[in-house]
Amino acid sequence: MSMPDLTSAAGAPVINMGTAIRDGLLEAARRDPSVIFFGEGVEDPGALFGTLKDIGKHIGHNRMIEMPIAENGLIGIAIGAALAGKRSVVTLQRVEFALLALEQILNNAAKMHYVSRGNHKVPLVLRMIVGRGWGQGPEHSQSLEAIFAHVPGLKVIMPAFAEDAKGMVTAAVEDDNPVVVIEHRWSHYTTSAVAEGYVHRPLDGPRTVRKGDGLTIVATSYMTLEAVRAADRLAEAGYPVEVLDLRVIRPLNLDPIVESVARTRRLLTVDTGFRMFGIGAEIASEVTSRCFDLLEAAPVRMGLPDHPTPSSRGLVRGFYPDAARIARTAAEMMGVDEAEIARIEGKILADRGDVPIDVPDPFFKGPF
Amino acid sequence: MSMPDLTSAAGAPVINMGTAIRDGLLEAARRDPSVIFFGEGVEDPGALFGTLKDIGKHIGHNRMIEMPIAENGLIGIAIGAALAGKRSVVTLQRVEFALLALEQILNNAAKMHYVSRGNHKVPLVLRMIVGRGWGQGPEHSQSLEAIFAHVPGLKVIMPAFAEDAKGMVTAAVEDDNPVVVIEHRWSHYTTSAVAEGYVHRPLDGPRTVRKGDGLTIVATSYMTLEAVRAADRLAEAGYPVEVLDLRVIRPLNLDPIVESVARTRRLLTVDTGFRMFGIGAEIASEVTSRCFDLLEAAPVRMGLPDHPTPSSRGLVRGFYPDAARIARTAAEMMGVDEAEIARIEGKILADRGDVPIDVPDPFFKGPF
Amino acid sequence: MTKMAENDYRLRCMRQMLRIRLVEETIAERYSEQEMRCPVHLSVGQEGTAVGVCDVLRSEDRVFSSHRSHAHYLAKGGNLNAMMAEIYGKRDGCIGGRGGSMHLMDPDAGMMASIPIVASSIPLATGTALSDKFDDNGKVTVSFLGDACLEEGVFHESANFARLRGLPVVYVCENNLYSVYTNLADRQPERPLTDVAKAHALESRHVDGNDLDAVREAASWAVETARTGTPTFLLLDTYRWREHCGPNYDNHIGYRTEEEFQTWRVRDPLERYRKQLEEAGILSAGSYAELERTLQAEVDAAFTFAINSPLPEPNEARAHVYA
Amino acid sequence: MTKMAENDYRLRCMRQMLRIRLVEETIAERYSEQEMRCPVHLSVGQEGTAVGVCDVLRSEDRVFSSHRSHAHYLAKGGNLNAMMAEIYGKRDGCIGGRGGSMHLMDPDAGMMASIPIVASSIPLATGTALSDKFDDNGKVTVSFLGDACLEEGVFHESANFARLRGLPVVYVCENNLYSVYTNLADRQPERPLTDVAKAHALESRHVDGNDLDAVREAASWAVETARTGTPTFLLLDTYRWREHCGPNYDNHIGYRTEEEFQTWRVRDPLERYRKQLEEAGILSAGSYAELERTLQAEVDAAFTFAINSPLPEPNEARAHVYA
Ligand SMILES: Cc1ncc(C[n+]2csc(CCOP(=O)(O)OP(=O)(O)O)c2C)c(N)n1
Ligand SMILES: Cc1ncc(C[n+]2csc(CCOP(=O)(O)OP(=O)(O)O)c2C)c(N)n1
Ligand SMILES: [Mg+2]
Ligand SMILES: [Mg+2]
Repeated sequence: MSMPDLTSAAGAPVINMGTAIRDGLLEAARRDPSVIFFGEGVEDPGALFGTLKDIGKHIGHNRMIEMPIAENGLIGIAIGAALAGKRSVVTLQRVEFALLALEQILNNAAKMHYVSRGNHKVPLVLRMIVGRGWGQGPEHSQSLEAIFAHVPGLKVIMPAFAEDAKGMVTAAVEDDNPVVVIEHRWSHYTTSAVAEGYVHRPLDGPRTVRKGDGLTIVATSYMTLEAVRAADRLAEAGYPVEVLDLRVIRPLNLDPIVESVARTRRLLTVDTGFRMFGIGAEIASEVTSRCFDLLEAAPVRMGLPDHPTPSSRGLVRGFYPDAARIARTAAEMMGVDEAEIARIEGKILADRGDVPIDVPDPFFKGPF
Repeated sequence: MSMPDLTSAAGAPVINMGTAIRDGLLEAARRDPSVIFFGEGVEDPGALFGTLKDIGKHIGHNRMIEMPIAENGLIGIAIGAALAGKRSVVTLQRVEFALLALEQILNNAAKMHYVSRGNHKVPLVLRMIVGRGWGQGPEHSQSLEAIFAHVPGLKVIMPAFAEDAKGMVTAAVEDDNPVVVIEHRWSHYTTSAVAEGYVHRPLDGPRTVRKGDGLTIVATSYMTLEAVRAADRLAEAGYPVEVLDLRVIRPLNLDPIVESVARTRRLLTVDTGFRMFGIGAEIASEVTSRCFDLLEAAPVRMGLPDHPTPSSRGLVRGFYPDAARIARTAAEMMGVDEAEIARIEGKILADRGDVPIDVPDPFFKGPF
Repeated sequence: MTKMAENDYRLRCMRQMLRIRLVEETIAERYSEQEMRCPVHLSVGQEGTAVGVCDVLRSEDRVFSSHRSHAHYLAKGGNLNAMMAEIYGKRDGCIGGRGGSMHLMDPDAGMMASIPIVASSIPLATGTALSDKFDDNGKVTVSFLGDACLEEGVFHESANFARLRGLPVVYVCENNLYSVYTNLADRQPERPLTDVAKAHALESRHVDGNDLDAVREAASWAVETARTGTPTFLLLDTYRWREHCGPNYDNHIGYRTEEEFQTWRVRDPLERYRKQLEEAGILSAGSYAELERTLQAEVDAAFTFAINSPLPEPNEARAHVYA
Repeated sequence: MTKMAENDYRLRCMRQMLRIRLVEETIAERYSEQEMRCPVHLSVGQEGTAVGVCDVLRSEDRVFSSHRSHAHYLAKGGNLNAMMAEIYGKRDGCIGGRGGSMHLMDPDAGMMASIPIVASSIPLATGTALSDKFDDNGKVTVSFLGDACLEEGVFHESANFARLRGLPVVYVCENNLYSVYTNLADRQPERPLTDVAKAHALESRHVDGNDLDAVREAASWAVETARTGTPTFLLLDTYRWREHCGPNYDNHIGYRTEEEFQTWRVRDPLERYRKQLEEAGILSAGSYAELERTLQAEVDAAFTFAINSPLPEPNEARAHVYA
């Protein structure tokens, strides 16, 4: 699958999203000496899945702050440093570790600018990674953007593509607000041509990654890739759909979605998080309120079912929405007949081949 | 305002919701010696806004466990005690204090039964109180049910009326699952006739508290009272609307709401929490998907605006949805003309009189 | 230090304690007018700790406080008019009425923030110290914390990191024996509270928090040690006279005894220090009375300022959600 | 204790260490087959702590563990077949494949739970101890924790409460010097780790965790002291031989040295104990080899059991969300 409308960097080196994020962080840190990095193993051989690799070598090891295993305290400390003028960038290996620090994040980080009537600023980047596959299980796989998105004062972003991710983390570092960056581990592997040097992508809202009039799919993070795969097979079969990569969950910019739905008259959302009380609900209900008379059918939301993530590959069959299911759902919404749907679905399943369910499909590596 | 369809206890003593909760907890603890209580100041002169008053005298002070100020640890300890067969009841003065313990709550409490394939049970009640008024400000007023509602394995309830609250906390204590009870401080003051002795109200879903065909209002907690006030004035003016008290946020039982909306064809939700990514979004979007062809208009959601709660009474004007705004919104949805709306609104404002904005309206004391 | 300079700090500290006392007694007196419509946590009886510590700080040093922030705010040089207007919920409040008594701040005076979630400001203080160490700007941050904060894990997480990195931060524990209505003995096992500091290799001093000179001397050590990159811990024994939250005395409601209060009453840091200065011939009864009059006039003016300040408009509430 | 009984525990512990070693070495050997599809954290080199502590526990006593749970699970008497099936993600796993290696539990054997969030099981262990104290049932709970757990606030919160209430809980800190790739010295200031226990008035013992007898004796003190309502803390020095997560050696990747590993390699708790028992004449080379054969056969059978167990069906995943 190709994604020409996404890359501003044809000819640029093809790298994966993890590396692109690392390059973006490095670039931002080079330009601004107040940027400092926190992480558990911030300069260890793993370097947070490689996303902080060698940054200390370039900007000075003193700016790489090894975190003791104390997420609440250290995130509070990162906030304090931000109050005093640093740009703190904290990386957590898993979203779940942030649960220990929600008091600091939801009260101090989110509200300090507001409470201080603008006196204080909290330029904080809080990166956290969603685990998936290889038996991660219930406490290493949650994608809890709905929690962060609920709280005014935070920004919440979820990049899906390499170059965009590079530009978005740069924008996050430069932002004077606390920005929660939720990165899906499987997105780290996706590749694209990524412009070298400084790249800035404003945290301004969704981006259209596939055009089509049959239906609007709003997807987040890794699910954007599954949606694109579904869209390509649907288009091939004569049912082009629009895919919007949501990118920024908060502040939520619905305008491009409303514009698209006004044309397609149908909305499908696909999240990486739990479906119930998830972010799709906000999008679906707000789009409904803005496009009620234009909608042909109720918006449909896809997300994780209402139970924790089990570890065994036997148990996760069907747990995650995938391209096949997205295509089927979209096709059903468009009134495509069952035989045709089965054909499209079959093609997608054949594309996937016998890649085991608990590892990323090489197909998704791109380049996009 | 009266609420005959709610009370099963005509003639019973009229008490307030805080006392009713206390009575329900005491009753449950008397019947089951494994019930133990945790709280900061669990037996102090305040006794958690009186909601634990004298319980220790009746069941033994040893069952009243004073919590050091260490919410994460102590809630984890309460979960551990539950694993070993206790029914732990934890009370926090404010919802915000639970933010320190979300790792324990969202991982250990919510998932232990699931992860253990049913081997372990976590009979835990986690009461937390929403502050409002008298300048509580940004960190003593949040109503974060959307966070808890997002996580499978938890139950989340929000009682609004005294007798119902008594029965619901009893059911919560008897439940083998972790139940988060979010109590609005202003609801503590509302009164009704409450049956003495053992009262059990199943945690099964919403209850209709006003009947009407013009529109369905789904309200939670204290907002149910504001909605009822609005409904009564609307009914008086010839526009009867239905009001459902949601009661149980998770597991969410939408059937009675869908049934009502199928008749009224219009839905308005009113929450105590932030509107964005709030629980109203789940209700609105799911009802839309189940009643799309029946709806006359898009559902409307009311909730808190997208900023933290300021302290000053000057700044909170208009911050909280109230009966006047609910009535106006409902009337607009029903196509009532502006003059009529202004008349209804005027009556409600006159009812309120000059009660300051930052204290509960005595009107809401009931009895209901 | 010359005799002259010493006299200087003594009078300055006495004046500061008296000023804080008068502010808070006036709040207590007028609270029932129901115009200060937010929870207030008074420090009456505890002024020695705030004043003794803040007096050794430079103006650019930083302080973080908690729900009980009036004394810290004033001792660090926070603007009195802005404080009173904040408590009255007015537009001229230090943060325009957004936070009330529990969120007082005056960053220009180094009073960085007050955070009403117990112990929540401790990592923030540790974080500004980290930043200041990066900037090598010589600033020290003081983190005021109550005895209950030692129970919160985040204190330990912060202290461990501060010591590990050698941060210029002083943790000042004001042990007033209570968290709301609960005695220390019902919340923590018996052992010297300074053992908690030792767990994180923090050096500490433990002194009578109602003895201004003792506090100031210990603080001087703590702050100057911290300034060289060795964080320190001060344990200061003191006592809150009035109820946890609100203007009243509450010795009759059962959680503590009148006797206990009286023991501490006679150890009033202000009265003790006044006597001490009188005995040392530094202060006369007349000059004290004169000082009291002057300060009370200032306090009354601040109340008037606050009362005359307008309520903020609701539309102001929407500003500053994002920077 | 009679000579006989002592012999008894020695052979029992030797056997248990060997069994755990063989299980984990077999996991390491077969992990590359990619059929155990979940993260595994091996305890190879650390068996002395699990075995020495669990050997003094009664069957009804309770244990909580972390991500590195295999040794604790087996030492506490957890079912081996169910463990291997769990790691293989199979239906006969101890929790039917829901958790994998990081969530092992066997409540019937007192192995209450393993929790992969660092330090998250510590309050749970403190909570079962609270319940058991209520029930006055004589049970003790052991909370196994890594050195990194001392950095997490929740350890402190739990320890404070345990001492305050006199709970029958033993905190066993297995100090293997690392959290993932980060050395203790980069995470905590220098001071005796037992000072952390002292902060909460916990009595402690500090012994060589690779010396089975020393561990067992200290554990015996700790457990029996806890049984009488005085919680205790054990600090056990040990070392993880293989990588933090996964089957390989990793001394070449830069975070630790081959030399450091070799120092600890020669202090292998298993080999040391085997020699000791041989020297004491309790064990012969022949009987050891025989034991090894028997245990390996048991281990191989467990792998076969796991491999033959079916994968769970996806619809099973929907059960047990609510009780
Ligand atoms: C995390 C949290 N838990 C509980 C509270 C409720 N609370 C407010 S003040 C206070 C007492 C704290 O005691 P201490 O730290 O000793 O300060 P003091 O009030 O004695 O000055 C408590 C428990 C809170 N604000 N935050
Ligand atoms: C709260 C939290 N933070 C970080 C992690 C990532 N993590 C997994 S294991 C581990 C190392 C913990 O070290 P220690 O407690 O010493 O145990 P060891 O691995 O050495 O046995 C870390 C940091 C986690 N699981 N949970
Ligand atoms: Mg105190
Ligand atoms: Mg370790």
